[in-house]
Amino acid sequence: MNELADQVPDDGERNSMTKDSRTAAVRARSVAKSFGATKALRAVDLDLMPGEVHALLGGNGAGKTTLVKILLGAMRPDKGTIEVAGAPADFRSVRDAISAGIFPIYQHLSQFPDLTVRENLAAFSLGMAKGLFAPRAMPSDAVMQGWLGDVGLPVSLDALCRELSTGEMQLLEIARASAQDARVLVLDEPTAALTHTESEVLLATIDTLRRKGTAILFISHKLDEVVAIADRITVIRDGHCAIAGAPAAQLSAPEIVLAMVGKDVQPITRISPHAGEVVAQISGLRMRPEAKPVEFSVARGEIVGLAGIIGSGADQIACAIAGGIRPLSGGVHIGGHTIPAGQRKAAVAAGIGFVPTDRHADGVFNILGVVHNTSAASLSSNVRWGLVNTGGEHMAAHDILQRIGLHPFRMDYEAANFSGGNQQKLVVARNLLIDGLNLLVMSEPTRGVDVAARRAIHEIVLEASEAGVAVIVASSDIDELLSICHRILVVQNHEIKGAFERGADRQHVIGALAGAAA
Amino acid sequence: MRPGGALARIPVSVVIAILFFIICALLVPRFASFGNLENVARIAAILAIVSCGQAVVLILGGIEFSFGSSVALASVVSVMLLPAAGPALAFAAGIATVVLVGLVNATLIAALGLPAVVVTLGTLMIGHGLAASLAGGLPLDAAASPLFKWPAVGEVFGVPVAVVCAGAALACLWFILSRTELGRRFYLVGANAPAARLSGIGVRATTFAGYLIAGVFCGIASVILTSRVGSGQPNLMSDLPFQTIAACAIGGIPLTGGRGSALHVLAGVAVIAMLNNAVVLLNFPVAAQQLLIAFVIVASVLAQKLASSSLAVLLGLRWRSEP
Amino acid sequence: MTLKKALMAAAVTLVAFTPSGASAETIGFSVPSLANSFWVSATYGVQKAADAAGVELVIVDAGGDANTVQQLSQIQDLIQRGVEAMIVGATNGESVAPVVEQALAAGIKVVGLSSLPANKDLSATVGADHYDMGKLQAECLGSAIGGKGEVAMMAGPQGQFWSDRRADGFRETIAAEYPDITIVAESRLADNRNDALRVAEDWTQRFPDLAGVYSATDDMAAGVIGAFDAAGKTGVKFSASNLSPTAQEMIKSGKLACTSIQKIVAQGTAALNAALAAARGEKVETNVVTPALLVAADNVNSVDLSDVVAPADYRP
Amino acid sequence: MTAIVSRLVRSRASVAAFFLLLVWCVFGLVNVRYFTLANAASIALQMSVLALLATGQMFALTVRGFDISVGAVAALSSVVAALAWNQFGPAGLLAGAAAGIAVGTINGLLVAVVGVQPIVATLGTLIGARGLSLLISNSGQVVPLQSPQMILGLAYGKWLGLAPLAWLALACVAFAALMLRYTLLGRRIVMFGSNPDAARLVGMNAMAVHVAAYQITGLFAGLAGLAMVMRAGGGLPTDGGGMALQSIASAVIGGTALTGGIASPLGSVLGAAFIQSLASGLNMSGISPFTAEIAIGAVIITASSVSIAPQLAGRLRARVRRNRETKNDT
Repeated sequence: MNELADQVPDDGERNSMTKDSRTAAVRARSVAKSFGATKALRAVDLDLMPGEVHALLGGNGAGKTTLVKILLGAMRPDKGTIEVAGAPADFRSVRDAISAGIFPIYQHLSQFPDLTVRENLAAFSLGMAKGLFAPRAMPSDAVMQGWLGDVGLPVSLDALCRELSTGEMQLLEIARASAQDARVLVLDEPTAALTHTESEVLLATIDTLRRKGTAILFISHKLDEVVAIADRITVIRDGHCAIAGAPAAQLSAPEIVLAMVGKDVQPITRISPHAGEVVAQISGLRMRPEAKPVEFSVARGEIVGLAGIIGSGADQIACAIAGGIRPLSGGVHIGGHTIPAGQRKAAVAAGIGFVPTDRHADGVFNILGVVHNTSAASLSSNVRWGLVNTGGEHMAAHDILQRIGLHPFRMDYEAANFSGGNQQKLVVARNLLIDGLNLLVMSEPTRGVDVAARRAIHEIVLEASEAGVAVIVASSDIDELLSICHRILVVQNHEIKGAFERGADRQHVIGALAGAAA
Repeated sequence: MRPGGALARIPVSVVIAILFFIICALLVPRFASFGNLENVARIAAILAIVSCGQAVVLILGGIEFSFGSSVALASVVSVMLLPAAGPALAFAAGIATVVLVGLVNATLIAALGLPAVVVTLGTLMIGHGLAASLAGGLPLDAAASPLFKWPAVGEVFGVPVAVVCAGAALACLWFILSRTELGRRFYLVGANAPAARLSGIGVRATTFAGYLIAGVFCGIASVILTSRVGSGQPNLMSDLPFQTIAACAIGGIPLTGGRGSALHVLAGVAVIAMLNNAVVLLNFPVAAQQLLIAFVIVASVLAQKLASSSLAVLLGLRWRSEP
Repeated sequence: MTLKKALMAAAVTLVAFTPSGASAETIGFSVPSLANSFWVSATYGVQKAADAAGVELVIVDAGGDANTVQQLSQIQDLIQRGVEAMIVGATNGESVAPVVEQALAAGIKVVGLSSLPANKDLSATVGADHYDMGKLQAECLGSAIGGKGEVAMMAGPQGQFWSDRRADGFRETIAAEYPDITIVAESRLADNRNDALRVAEDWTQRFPDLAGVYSATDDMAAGVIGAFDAAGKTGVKFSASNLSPTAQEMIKSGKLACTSIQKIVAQGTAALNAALAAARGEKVETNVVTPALLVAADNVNSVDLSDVVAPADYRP
Repeated sequence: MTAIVSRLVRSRASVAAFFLLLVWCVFGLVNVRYFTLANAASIALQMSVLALLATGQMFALTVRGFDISVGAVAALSSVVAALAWNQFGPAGLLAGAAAGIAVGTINGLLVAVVGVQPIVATLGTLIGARGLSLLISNSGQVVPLQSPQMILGLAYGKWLGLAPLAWLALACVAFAALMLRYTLLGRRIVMFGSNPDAARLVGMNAMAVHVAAYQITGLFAGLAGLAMVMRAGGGLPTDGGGMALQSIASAVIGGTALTGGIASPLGSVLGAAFIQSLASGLNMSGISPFTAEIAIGAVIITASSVSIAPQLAGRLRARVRRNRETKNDT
């Protein structure tokens, strides 16, 4: 998504900000917070200056979300102080933070699906108002219609929220938060669910708010987005500030990655060529009536990338190939026969693994143990006459998890005890154990995963491909696809719009994708 | 599979049950006598067998209300067929009736995907309506032949039949849940049904099997109950669903699915049976009995909540990833 | 299937097995619970008389002695149905009085049967000498346990005329004629076999040396006897009232010492005839009391059951 | 006119309205005296208890729980009201409502604060309430009201065609509907039911709202208890059995979603009217009340499949769309 960089005007005024010419809207001093044995935050300082975008970066599990929850009053720090406009503030609840003018835009959509757009827009006033009657607390329809206009969301106030698309819901939330005259706006992964045009609207909104003097805290995984918009950057690693509010202009991308990861993580550059013969043939696959059918084949050991931003349909195509959802037409021909559409059970029997997009909803068995999670897809291979061979199952899980580098390596822990990255390793390991695996389909395999885990997952994919497993990776992360794929198919509107062999020029692929997205 | 060493593997409810036993043995006169304990076991047996059925459904993330009338329906059917078919066939018909109710629930919930609360509430009412219509309101008397009476009063090596059946039911539940593939699938579907589906597990088939097995457990219990009451009763143990849910909850089985074992069921049923017996021996008036039962149900579920969180934190087992 | 066709089909099926509108005279009959052998026999008596008189009978069953609110609704439905007269067996005499008042105000004649509504201007009250039935049980049970020892009372629902009077009859006769017998427990909650079984199981534990048990009805006695059998307590004597098929079998097998009975079927027939007469404005005998008599092993085969209890296979 | 019809059809209460109409047509054909205003008035009075319980149950369902103690709480409230009436006169009725709120508060604290499962918490209060009723009515005796004429007048009098008690019950339900729509607490209860996490993030005291929902359920159980006192002229300690399940049935048939966030007061009343109309129809045709139970059981299942269907489809569409966007897990 680097093309964003050259869109935002590089006006000089942003870089000349001196460090503390004005009092910070919100200042956090040596904030610490730990959970039992884990020290989530050791000593973090953060200054949010009015009229400035302050980016907060950090790997998964670095303490980013804990800091945000403390700023929003959802959590109390063990040590350290929070000051709002110079005065010390002790937030007992989200209510205190909001009355102090700190408003959140959550990436986990905090919408009310069963209520109308009007009620969702008025949620803050309904939540915060004192007194008895609702109508007086709610802004007028005309005002709220104006809010929708500001973010270019052409929906009626009476529409039910659940009938909106994910991107529309995100814009609704942005409209709602930016309409409050907030002192501080906290954006947590806001662009994740947005199409290219919707992201543009967000960045424009942020710009207007910045001019109005709002302090903006922008949290994201996407380096290019951050570099494009941030005035100041803070990077958190292992609970303390690797970079503490340095002006964005003075930082280069590698420096930031180094701060986030602590060691120099080189992307994978060379992969071994794949054997020739075709393993799986995808034919006539259509997800939308108007889309042209998807046709491509995958050879033994070949890694094919489906490049597409959110909403392009890349992940839906991957899910349909793996039998997770039923396509309108077409299917996968593998091992001599065609898998019935939308039959995940048949797909697993034919040796098709699937790592879903949404780890929480469709991937991890939170309250079950590590072994149960890992053996879930390969139960039949551990079962004789209906009885589970728990010994064999434990050993198989132990080996694969050791190879995959589960950290901490505790076989008796429940899945909920692990970080996001390690939970994703559990899901990948489960698919590697599938009996006679010959096609592994993955959708956004390293989203929301720390850089180290991301590298480990890429290595596992390469190892599988070298062992002869064909792999299909649907992802919106171009660098990921460029580094591990033999071939990249660009997806737009549920159709394949172009193909690139390995080694293609990065800007060229992004151009095709951007072209696809325009 | 709870985190931490062996200590955390024993369910908290077993500790509660043992403590409860000790308290009763000390405070309640004649509680610890063999005769009384046998009586407690006899009463607890039926609740244990049906609770095994309820546990399977709870682990699946569902719930089963229809026990409240399927047992009564089975007793009416058995007694009506008794003169013509004789005890063995009559009891078989009783079991078949309950399994049929389980089949209806399984189809509506698994195949059509309707919410379990509404479906089992509906079959509870339909079942009671059928039982009362068939019996015409009045309990049907059964010609008490020795074979008909055997399940209630008979003994195997000195142990009441009901208690033997309860032991067999608990063992069978333990075996299904910990050894068989079907049992493993109950846990997976209960913990995260969409993830189970994407792992190639037939969620609908698993749910269907779960409600069917619950029906079989309940059917066996209905035989003992019919024999014990010696008649076809349209209102037989109508509070059975709540008793079994309370037993599983006290036993530590969360109603959200994914966890639970035969040990939990045993502990929960033991607490309720001892409680019902103790209040009688203490000669409490009915009002006080109900107040105490209410208090213990809520207190033990409370203890579960506090214990599981503090115990785990206390022992530093919970290595909590950054929330 | 369009909505209209569905409606017609449903209507046809319903008409098939329900009497048509209120052409002939209609008499309503509200009972507390058809899970009680007394009310089954009473219904048999009322139905027999209604068929004889060619009158339509609408029976509503509250489904349990505790379901007072349900009975109030049912009596109001009978008022709406426009019955000429109605027979009422009250779940609770005081609670049904207001709705019976409404029926009387609507010009409907009301006859109280056995469990009487607490209204003053009922057309007639039909019942048995329940006090006497209690007395007979006391005399039989008293002598059966040799005049001394502990006795427990399964006394039936509280607030119903028949059970209160019968319990008084038993209690007062024991106090007067058997001073050495002490009543250790009186349960007023159980009104059917299963509840009685559960309460009696408690008694087998709480009162190890209980000598005798009074049961207000034969249903309860069956539950009590079942509990004491299961607990292996032999030597305890049981007395009851009413003579349903179960009671006859228990008397013959010697489990039940004796039972004081009332001519239930006769009461049902008398109640219907009184209601019909009142509806037609004829003279009505305002207070019908059928005598109580004692049945034990010796005379169980000789007593004429035709107007005492319904035949075994009768289902209301 | 079509706007109203389409709004009704689209609204949650359409299923209950359909079955109510069906019952009235079927029994109207069978029994000439069923389809009369007088009978409608009689049914309106008889359903007042169930309508109050169903409206209360709706609040618990809206916050993703349910309350099986409402039957026993109504019985308890009727006894408390009767005792207080005999002691302090008409003001005593308030004590009945207070008893309902008290048990509702216990339920709320157990579910919202401690986190006990709704069915287990309300099972505890169900058994506790039954025990308490027996205790204060010295083991199950009906508590008659002294000089009950005035109060009985409410149940059996006539005012604009309906009994005053029926008007009172409808007024309470209307209050609930207005409260849900126009007060902050009402809106917050629906918001909490729709998305509990989001509710916390917009600044409301989510726990207090969760407790308040169960308190209102308790209040309406108390009001139902008062209705019982007015009809029976006394406190009924052992009545109310089975009413809890019927109240859940009425609310579900009325379109209130089990998964929370959707409350339909009109639907709950129509659901209660359906169940009462069915029972009365069967009573008047002399069919045994047990067939009513079979019919109600069958209708709950069909109603849930009908009223759940659009919601399920909506949720499915939203879920599929949500799958395509990113989900950060920390």
